[in-house]
Amino acid sequence: MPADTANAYTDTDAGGRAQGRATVGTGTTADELIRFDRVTKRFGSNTVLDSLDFRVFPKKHVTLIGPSGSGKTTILRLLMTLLKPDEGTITVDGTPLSHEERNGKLVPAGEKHVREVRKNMGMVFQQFNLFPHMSVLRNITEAPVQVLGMSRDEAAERALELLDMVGLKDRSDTYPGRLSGGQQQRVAIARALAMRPKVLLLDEVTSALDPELVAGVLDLLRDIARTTDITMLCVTHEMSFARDISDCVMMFDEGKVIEFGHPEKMFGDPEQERTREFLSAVL
Amino acid sequence: MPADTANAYTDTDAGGRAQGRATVGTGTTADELIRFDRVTKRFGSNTVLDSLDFRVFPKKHVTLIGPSGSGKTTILRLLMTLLKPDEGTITVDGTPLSHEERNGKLVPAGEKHVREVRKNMGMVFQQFNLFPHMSVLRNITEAPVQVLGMSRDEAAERALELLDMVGLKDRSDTYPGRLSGGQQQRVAIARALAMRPKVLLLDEVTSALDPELVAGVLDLLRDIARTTDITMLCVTHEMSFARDISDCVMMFDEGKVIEFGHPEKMFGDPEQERTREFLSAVL
Amino acid sequence: MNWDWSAVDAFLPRLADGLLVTAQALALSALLAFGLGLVWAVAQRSGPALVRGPVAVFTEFIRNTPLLVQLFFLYYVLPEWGLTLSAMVTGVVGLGLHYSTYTAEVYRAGIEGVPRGQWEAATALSLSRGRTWGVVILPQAIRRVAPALGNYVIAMLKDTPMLFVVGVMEMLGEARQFSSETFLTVEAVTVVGIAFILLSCPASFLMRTLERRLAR
Amino acid sequence: GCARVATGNDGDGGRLLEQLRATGTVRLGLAGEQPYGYIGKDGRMTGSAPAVARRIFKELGVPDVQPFPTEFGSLIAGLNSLQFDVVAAGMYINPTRCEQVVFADPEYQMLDAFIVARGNPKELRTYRDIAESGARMATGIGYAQIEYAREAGVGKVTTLPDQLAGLLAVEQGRIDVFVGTAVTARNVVRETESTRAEVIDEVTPHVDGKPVVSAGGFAFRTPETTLRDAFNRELRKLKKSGELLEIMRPFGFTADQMTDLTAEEKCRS
Amino acid sequence: MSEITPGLWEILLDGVWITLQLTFLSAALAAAVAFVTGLARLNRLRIVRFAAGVYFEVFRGTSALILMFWLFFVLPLGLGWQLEPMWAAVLALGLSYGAYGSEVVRGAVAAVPRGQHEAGVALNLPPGQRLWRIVLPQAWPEMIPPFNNLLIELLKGTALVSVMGVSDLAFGAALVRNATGQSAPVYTVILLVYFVIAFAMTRGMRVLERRARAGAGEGPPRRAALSPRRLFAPRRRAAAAAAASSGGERR
Ligand SMILES: Nc1ncnc2c1ncn2[C@@H]1O[C@H](COP(=O)(O)OP(=O)(O)OP(=O)(O)O)[C@@H](O)[C@H]1O
Ligand SMILES: Nc1ncnc2c1ncn2[C@@H]1O[C@H](COP(=O)(O)OP(=O)(O)OP(=O)(O)O)[C@@H](O)[C@H]1O
Ligand SMILES: [Mg+2]
Ligand SMILES: [Mg+2]
Repeated sequence: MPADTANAYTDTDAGGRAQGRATVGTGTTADELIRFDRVTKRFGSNTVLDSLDFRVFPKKHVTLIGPSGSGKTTILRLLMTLLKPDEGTITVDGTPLSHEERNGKLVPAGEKHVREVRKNMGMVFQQFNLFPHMSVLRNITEAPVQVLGMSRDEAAERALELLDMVGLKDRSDTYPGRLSGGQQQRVAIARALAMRPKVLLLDEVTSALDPELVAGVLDLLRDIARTTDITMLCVTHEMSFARDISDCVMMFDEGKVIEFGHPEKMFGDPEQERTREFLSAVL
Repeated sequence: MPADTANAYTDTDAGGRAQGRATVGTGTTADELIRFDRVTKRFGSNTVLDSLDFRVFPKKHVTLIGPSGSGKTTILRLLMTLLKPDEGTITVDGTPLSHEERNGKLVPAGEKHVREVRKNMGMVFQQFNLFPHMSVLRNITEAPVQVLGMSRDEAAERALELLDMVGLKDRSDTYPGRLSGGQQQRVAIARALAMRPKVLLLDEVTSALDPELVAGVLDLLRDIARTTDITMLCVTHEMSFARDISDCVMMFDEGKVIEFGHPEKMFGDPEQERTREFLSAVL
Repeated sequence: MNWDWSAVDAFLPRLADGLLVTAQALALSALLAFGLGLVWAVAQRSGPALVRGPVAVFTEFIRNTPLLVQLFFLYYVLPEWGLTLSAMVTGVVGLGLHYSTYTAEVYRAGIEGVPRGQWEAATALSLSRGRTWGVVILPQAIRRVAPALGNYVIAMLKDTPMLFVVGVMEMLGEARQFSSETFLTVEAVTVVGIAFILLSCPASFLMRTLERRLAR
Repeated sequence: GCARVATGNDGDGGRLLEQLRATGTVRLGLAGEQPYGYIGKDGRMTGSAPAVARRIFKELGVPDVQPFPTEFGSLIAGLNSLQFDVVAAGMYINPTRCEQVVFADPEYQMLDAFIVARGNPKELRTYRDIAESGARMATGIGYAQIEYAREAGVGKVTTLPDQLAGLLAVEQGRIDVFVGTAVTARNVVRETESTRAEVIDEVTPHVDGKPVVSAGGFAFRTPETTLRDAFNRELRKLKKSGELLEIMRPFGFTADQMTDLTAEEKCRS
Repeated sequence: MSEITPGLWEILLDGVWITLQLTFLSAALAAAVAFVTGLARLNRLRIVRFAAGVYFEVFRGTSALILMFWLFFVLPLGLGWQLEPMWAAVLALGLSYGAYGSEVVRGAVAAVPRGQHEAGVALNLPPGQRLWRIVLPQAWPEMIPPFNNLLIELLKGTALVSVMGVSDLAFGAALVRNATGQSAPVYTVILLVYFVIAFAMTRGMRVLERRARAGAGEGPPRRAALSPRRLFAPRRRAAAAAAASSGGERR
């Protein structure tokens, strides 16, 4: 199934062989929330992303899968401006990440521009990356106060709501070092949500956890996916979770999207041999 | 079967429940090569060996088995005088390890006495512990030259014989860092044999090796067991190897010998529930 | 600033004399520091308890008091107690002793870095204590700490100017003498300063390269 | 205050005297050398030069004197780098030094002396003796005696921080002779009650074959001639009235050592 | 010690005071230099890194005593203005120990896990805030033990100013020695005084470190046993290991 017919495939999803551009959701170009245009990223001589194209419309939940080293993390890090693309353009909510218009000319983005577009994104890391020297509450309130200019009280109030949501209201004065991995990850999710991002980037958020702690975190994310409007880009090896929450699964290999589609289709009857191989190995 | 009838059990082996003293081989007290008399060893409040009694006669091959932490390594380390017992006496070839007679009185052993009795023992470690800054040849010749007073030439000649035996004659000038784990362990065995010990202590000598390297080392040890007169005390999890070479298998648990006997009997039809459990877990 | 190149010309031969003295003092005191440091380290690791305590206190004391005052002490006080050392010997002993307390720590770190298994293997081979130290442990320990020791040699180089206070005519001493005779302080002190940078920068660069090499 | 701007050489004789009068304090550079300027057993500054300076600066309207003890060899550098205002260390006046600083007229004249081991085993009585016997000689850093020794052909001169170090070095056999000014050498041997060293008095140095009588005085930075001239005027008054000797006598000076030489003469010779 | 009269004791006491002032002031300057240079050496811009690197190499390469000589005798002659000796000494000590300190700052900051920087970016904190609120609070406890070693080196370094005629403790000793004609009492006394000051500073830094670690969300460090070798500088082992492995020279 050629990609240019993808939009017609289902109501919410595009799918199929990704020779052209992978598109998740429907709408006009103006509605696109995330857009990768011929993005290439190299580390030295290693081309990790090779002229990658894809789009995501708002409120969609996308899962990225693919073998180790295929560039999934790199995509999230590019979106979070932790990396810069070597070629191509990334656009979030209509604004290019790495360029800005000044006096009618496109110039490399300054710190201010980058911070402005970064406001759209929140990220949760595999290793939690909570700030060990701040209490749980402070971890969550610090950025809203410093970046969004909220008052401490307001930020704390909202943080407590979020902590309530992640089931850790009573641990707000604890330091992260005292929490289990699962609890830390839930705090990290709350911390990312406190900034009210449009897109939540999740990079293997359960793979550093002991098996018995994984379920709690995944349940929380399912809840968030169900009850909020937030767009999610999610790298995970938890296929049942991916099936539950995703509108679309994208399979990466060798720097390209080699296939994408609705999870039922992708997990049930993938078209590509490579996808089938990969799934049979991880399922 | 009470232990006091153990000597009659088979020609070469004692066996059975070890309420009394485990004895490997037959002979008079004067012939005993290794003798533990009510040996107790504690680490802090943790009693690792609890009034342990056993004897081994010359040329026997004994395998020690038991769950992790049961004190197997501790026994070898006590024999090698790397540790001192808290109570009881260990005697090797008629000489107590930790005491010596001076002017008709028993006094704590001095460095000289300890070094003298240590000459009876050779030890091979799990982690090889070759000297990384000496060539393979020098690793083997150092102790014979320094301790036995051999000439360098004589020691080298003998070392080359041993290296031939372990199949590494052509690597004598190499440094240990360049050898595979299996080769290193074979050198370590040659190094121990170069001191012509009466007893060879082997502590899980293959468990640090990649699986494909294990066989080479075990074959070498089988050869040594078959072709030399050396007494062996061997901690291993390689049950088929233990079955091949052992005259006796001793099962340890909670600081005691709970059962011992010929490998056929021990592996085929152990008497103790604990032994059966342990063996079913490892076999 | 009135810079006088002829003063530099006049000073250079004296600088060469001073450099020779600096080199001698450095070489001898480095040897002393390496040797004594080893003694402290070994004494603290395996000496009798009666030795360990005093050695610990002594090295802490030396390490925590100024080299300059120690030099004065050696030079002026020891003779009152009947031990007279020449200026050069005072300098070498002072510098060497002071830095031996640093090299002792380096050796200690190196010795502690030798895996326990090496001690055990040496024991299992019946090697004597002296042999175990000399043939098994120290060669491995010293290999790992060589760059750190090298760095201390550079630190010692930079402390050699202090020796002039007891009359050792090293480079700064020559500069002082020269400027008190000719009053050409600017040139002499500047030349010595540059000489030190020229000596120690490449040396520490070398050490860092060596370190990186060994770390690999 | 942290940084001060130098008065600089504005060619008009300097304004240091005005400044000193304004602050009321003058800082004296001392070398810690008896009897010229040193810290006494009671911990206070004393010595002939501070005593004279105190007297004269009072006349000049500067009531306070502050000691700045340093090494002899650092005195001129310290003066020129503005660490203190006057060298009050009985510094010998000679042509080389006159190029660096301006001297007041000498307040004393003096010959040199040797500190040698008791009994003078090497029989050292002149600079030439030192040169010929090859004896190990030491003196202070920057002392004029270095030049005198060179003139006499002494090859190697060790330098030590002060005369006490010199005395000890002689007693301990590190050197054979320590050379200093006559009063210095005499005082240090007497004060320490040394039993192992003695003083050879009244050694006459030679320059260009001619005997030299050394004379020492106060030194000022080159531009400060106004201050120097004012100082000289007061000094001359003290000399005339004989008060100078009275001030200096407690420190071991005698009438022989009073002088009418001028700085100009000593700068020329 | 009867030779040391009250007047002479006063000289020594004044000397102690000067030594303490010198140590404190130059430590403050050194700390400022260390942070500025250390952070500059991690700056995004190559030119900033290079400049800071050159500063570090040059001051690490010079001998502190020669630097002092230069600041005392050469700088004034060349520039025509003069620092008070005390301030020249503080400048010399602060600049050179600051260079050593920059290595400590650089190392500790570089050792803060990358993930912490990245979390800061992901939360959109501006660079200054990332440094100030995220990175430095975590790096700070790691800096204290090596800073303690440097502080002791600095204390010892202050004795050099006596050669320049600043009347610190070591200079006081020379005066007392000259006045009494005896060396043993006064040098023994001042060696002990230096030792006591060093000891007190080490203890103080230990308290500081414990506080810093508690503030950084860690538990208090294990209490060191009271053996003579631990009594003094319990964390020295780590420092020596660092010296053995990193570019650490003595200071
Ligand atoms: N900072 C970097 N420098 C050099 N190479 C890098 C860097 N980061 C990533 N890479 C390389 O880029 C490739 C893609 O990395 P990426 O982390 O995006 O893979 P991934 O799909 O997330 O894999 P995994 O499932 O193992 O996390 C890998 O080959 C990796 O080695
Ligand atoms: N140096 C030591 N200090 C404290 N406890 C020790 C020490 N060495 C061993 N032990 C303890 O003694 C017990 C017995 O240890 P040992 O090494 O003899 O067991 P093992 O039977 O060899 O076990 P494994 O099969 O795991 O090697 C263990 O509980 C161990 O924790
Ligand atoms: Mg990844
Ligand atoms: Mg074991």
